[in-house]
Amino acid sequence: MTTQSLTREAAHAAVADALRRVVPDADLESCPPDVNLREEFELDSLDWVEFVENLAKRTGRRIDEDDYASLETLQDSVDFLSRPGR
Amino acid sequence: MTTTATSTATATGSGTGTGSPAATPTTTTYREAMRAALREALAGDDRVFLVGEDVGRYGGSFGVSLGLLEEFGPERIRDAPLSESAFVGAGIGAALGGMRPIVEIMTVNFSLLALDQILDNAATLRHMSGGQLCVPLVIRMTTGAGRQLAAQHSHSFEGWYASIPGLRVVAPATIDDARGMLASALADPNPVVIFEHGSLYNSTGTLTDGLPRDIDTAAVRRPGTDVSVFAYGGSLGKALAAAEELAGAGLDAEVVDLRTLRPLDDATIMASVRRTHRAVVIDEAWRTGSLAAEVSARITEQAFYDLDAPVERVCSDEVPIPYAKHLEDAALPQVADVVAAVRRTVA
Amino acid sequence: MAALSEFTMPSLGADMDAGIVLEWLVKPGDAVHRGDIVAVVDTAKAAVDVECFTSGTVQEILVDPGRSVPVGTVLATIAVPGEAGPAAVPTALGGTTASAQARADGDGHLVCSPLVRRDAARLGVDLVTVHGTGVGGRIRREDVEHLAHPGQASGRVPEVPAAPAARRRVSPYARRLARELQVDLAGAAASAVDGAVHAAQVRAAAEAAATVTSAAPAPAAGAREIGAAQRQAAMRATIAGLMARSKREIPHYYLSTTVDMSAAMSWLRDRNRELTVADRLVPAALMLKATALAARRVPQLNGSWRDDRFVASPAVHLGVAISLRGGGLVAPAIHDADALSVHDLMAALKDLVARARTGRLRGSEMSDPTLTVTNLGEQGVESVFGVIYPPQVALVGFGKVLDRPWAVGGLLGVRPTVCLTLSADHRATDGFTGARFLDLIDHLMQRPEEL
Amino acid sequence: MNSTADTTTTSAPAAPRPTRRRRPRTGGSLPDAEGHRRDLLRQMLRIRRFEERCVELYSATKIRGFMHLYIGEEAVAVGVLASLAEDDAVVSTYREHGHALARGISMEAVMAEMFGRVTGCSRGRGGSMHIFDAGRRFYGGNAIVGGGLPLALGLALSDRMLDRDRVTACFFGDGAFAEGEFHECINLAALWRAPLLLVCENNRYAMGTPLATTHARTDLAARAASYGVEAHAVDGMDVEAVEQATREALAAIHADGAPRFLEMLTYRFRAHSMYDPDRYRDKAEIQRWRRRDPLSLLDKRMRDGGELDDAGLAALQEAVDREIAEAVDAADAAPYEPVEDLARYVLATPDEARGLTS
Repeated sequence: MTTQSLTREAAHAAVADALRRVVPDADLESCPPDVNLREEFELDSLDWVEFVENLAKRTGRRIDEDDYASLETLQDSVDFLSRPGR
Repeated sequence: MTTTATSTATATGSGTGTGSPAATPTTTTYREAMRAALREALAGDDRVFLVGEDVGRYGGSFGVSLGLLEEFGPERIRDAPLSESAFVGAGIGAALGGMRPIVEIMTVNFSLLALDQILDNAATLRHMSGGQLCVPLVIRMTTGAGRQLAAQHSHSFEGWYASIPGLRVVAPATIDDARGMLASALADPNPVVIFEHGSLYNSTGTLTDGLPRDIDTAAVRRPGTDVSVFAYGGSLGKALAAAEELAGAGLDAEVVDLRTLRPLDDATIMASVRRTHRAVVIDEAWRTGSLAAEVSARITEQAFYDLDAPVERVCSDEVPIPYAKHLEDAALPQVADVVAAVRRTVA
Repeated sequence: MAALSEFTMPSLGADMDAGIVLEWLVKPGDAVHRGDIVAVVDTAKAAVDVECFTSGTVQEILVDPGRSVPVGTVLATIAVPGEAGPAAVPTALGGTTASAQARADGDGHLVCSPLVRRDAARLGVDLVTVHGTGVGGRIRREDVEHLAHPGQASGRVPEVPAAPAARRRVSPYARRLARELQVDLAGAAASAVDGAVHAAQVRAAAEAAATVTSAAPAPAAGAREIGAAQRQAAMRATIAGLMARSKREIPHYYLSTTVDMSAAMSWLRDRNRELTVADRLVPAALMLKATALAARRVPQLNGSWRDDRFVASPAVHLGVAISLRGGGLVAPAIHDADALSVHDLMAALKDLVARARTGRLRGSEMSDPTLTVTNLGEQGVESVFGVIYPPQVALVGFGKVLDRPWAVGGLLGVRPTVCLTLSADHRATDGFTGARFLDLIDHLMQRPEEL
Repeated sequence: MNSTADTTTTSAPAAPRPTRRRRPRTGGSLPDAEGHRRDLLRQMLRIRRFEERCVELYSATKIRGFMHLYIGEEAVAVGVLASLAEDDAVVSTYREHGHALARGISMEAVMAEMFGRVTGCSRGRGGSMHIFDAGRRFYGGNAIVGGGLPLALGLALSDRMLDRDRVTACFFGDGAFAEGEFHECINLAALWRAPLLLVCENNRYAMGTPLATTHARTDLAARAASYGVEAHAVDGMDVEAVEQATREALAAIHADGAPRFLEMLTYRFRAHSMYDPDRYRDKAEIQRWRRRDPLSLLDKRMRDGGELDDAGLAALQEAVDREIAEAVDAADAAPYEPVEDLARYVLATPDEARGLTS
């Protein structure tokens, strides 16, 4: 099942929205692309699962636990979402 | 009247309590205020007579009826032999017969010998006879401790009497009440027990107007906002002293004089608790089964949601009251105990 | 025509309900006269000669000696010549015979007190239908109530409410004030003097909250920060009070162990593969379930210290330490955590955290955790020795799941592990119990599929 | 105890007294002997049959609580009450049915009271031991032994102080004679010259304890006299002897206002109360006293004088039985006091008090 890949802008917006649902006052504009999202926004495992859930719902992409490694930073997440998925 | 007493009351020299009420405020003692009340009652109604041990020739064991024998004669100021049950019962019978007797029991301690007459006859006859009989009688008793009289002469049984349906019980603590309550008690068609704390007789104070005072309500003697301190009779002075000391520490205590012990004036009590949200009750009786226990229970029942701390009770230690001064003082509720109790409630 | 008069067990005193015929002094066929002694009855206090009130001939003896019968029971019948003699017990008094039947078709005059009549009217009970269990068929209050509420215990014994879990002590006025000022009691600190919440503390919490609500409708960012700071201060004051009291009153002892998480983590991975994202499980769910089951089996750690003694809790309400955005901590309870499946526990956890962070926790969740778990591993800390929340007697801590060198069967390998710690109140338990508890959790974590 | 029934008079020297203002005595003079005897018999018969009926009603649980019977002592109640004036006062004990009926309180009022009904003379609140009738100045039964004595003293004292020419009669038993209250009251009555008639019904038993084991000196009249009160012992089984002694005592009281004491030597044929198995008396003693049954004594005296025959007696009994039957039916049909009135009369309201006559 291939999903049509996202443009980089759409991917970035999706990540921002998913993150803001978990951390309402998250300031993404000034967030460097290569910083660890979990540490930057103090996301514990429950927050992380909710973030992933939001991303999956927003993009329709299936994200497994093995994919978590490729969502560590903003940069990684956008790359992951804009690559054609399985 | 076989031996006609001089019907016109001649003002005797002692004290300023004349038959007619003093128009302007004067200073007098609790004893003289009570004597003036007795004189006014005797002069005003031929059915009134005083009976009790040493009320005539001796002038009253606490000097309250001094001079009344000379003024009203032996028929109406009647010395009784040491037969409490008989002369108290006779007072009840005479009330049934249309008199308005005032029976003086020397102290509450000896009243136990007449308790059957007071409980099973005076308090019960009206109800048990289906409303046919009426006992318009006044019984006066001295009460309380603090004068090193040891256990058998230092009891405080106001709470016992205040639990008997069919009686009214009052405790005059001020000069005005000592002067004004007797008239209301005599006017009441029911048996009224008046408790006079032994330590009050020598106290002096202002007699405002000498007019009758009601026997139905409690009175706020010192308004306040932080805590309600309830007291009666001999304990009122300690409550007021404690309030002064607390004022120095920035605590504003309201002092309420219960005045009537049966029926209790719940309205005034609860209104005070609703204002201050804290309550301390002082009672010289033993804590268990005391009047303070009844007041505390009623506050918990009627003003529970206004309580910011448990109701405190300051009572006598549960020991026979000892003779030695330092022991008696330790046993009885003191001003310091009241202050400590108040502090606990506002902690 | 001879009429039959009943000779009944007489009432021989104020407190006599029943009697035993010791001896009959007459037999059927004997002539008896009014006032004759016809029997001797034992009233549990004394043997009493009993007279009969009618003249006639003894017809039949109905009760043999030795049997205890209630007052009013018909003992014998006496044939009375001619019309019922004036002295015969008029049927109007039939009400006194015990047989309800006689009472029903007598003059319909029911024997019961006005108080019972009033109860019956109030409860809508028709007295005729009531069987009187009192003396002589008299209807007692219990009889009416029993009819009005069948099944309920006849005595009005109020159901004893289940023992409330450990409650924070709040004065009645403080509770009322909290309702009036819409203050969440959880946010109110306890008085440092007696550990209870008084009006003063509620007012402080109200002021803290009030400064927030009274802010301008479109609060400038700064204003909102100040409001938050205000609420923060009140929160901090509450935590400070609680922690200070805990350290002051509770003699803590601390234990720790390292738990091999490999079985648990691989089980989680397999399960999550089949689950949708929304239902996905996190290690915390397993940790909580293991702790809850262990608490059930080691009850000494599950309850509260009250009035100088340990009060075990019948239920396991697991408190979960949740850090709030921008500082502050609450530890609301998941009720009956031991009874929830791992999945339900996961859902409960997510819901609780979400509501904690939006301030919509229920009073009960706040007031009755029986054992609290803190999971600071989330923040990358290896191990945590926490401070117990009074009046609880223990706190379980889970650190970060970390790969560590691990010896298995003499060979060195790398295993995911977690540092499991216990802070416990030495007044309630000793190290021995604490160690057994941690060992049990470790054991449970090795079989995740059974959690 | 010397059980001779002669009257031993040991009177105290009466202190000289100023004459008292007295209104002429009305009533109290002996009606024609024959009609009067018939009335005495009728009164005693009413008490006897009323109480026999009470035994049945108590056994049938229509009457509850405590009930103390007067059977055997009827002559005392009838003899004394026949002598009292309407405005004299009566204070009784818990063994009071005879006094109440002889005083004129209706059978229905007394029966309804024992049935606990509102038409009872105390609205069902007193029962057998607490019968009251303010109109007839019947100040109740008192269940505390000796409890009525101080009351009676007070009533007499009020008459003395308000100079009303009337007497208070106080009934009590040999049991009460041993109470401290008796000593206190008889002393005060003498000291304060209260117009009080002390009627001691000495039925030889204080509940289950015979006289000789409760009193060091069993001559109660002699002991009463030691208080300076004129005292006589009287044959309590002879109603005319009782009436004679009572009239003399009342005349003396009206004359000098001082109290008098009468010891009525009498006997109760039934147990102390319904619950008493009566084990403490031997049957022979009861039989001996039954031979001097007050009803049969008067019955015999009237027949000897040709004043009574079987028909006359039967007519009396039939009328009394009808009066009793009507009283029982009325009481059994009477309503109860509404529970809502429970707290009424605990205290008197001022306007209730105004309506009361002293």
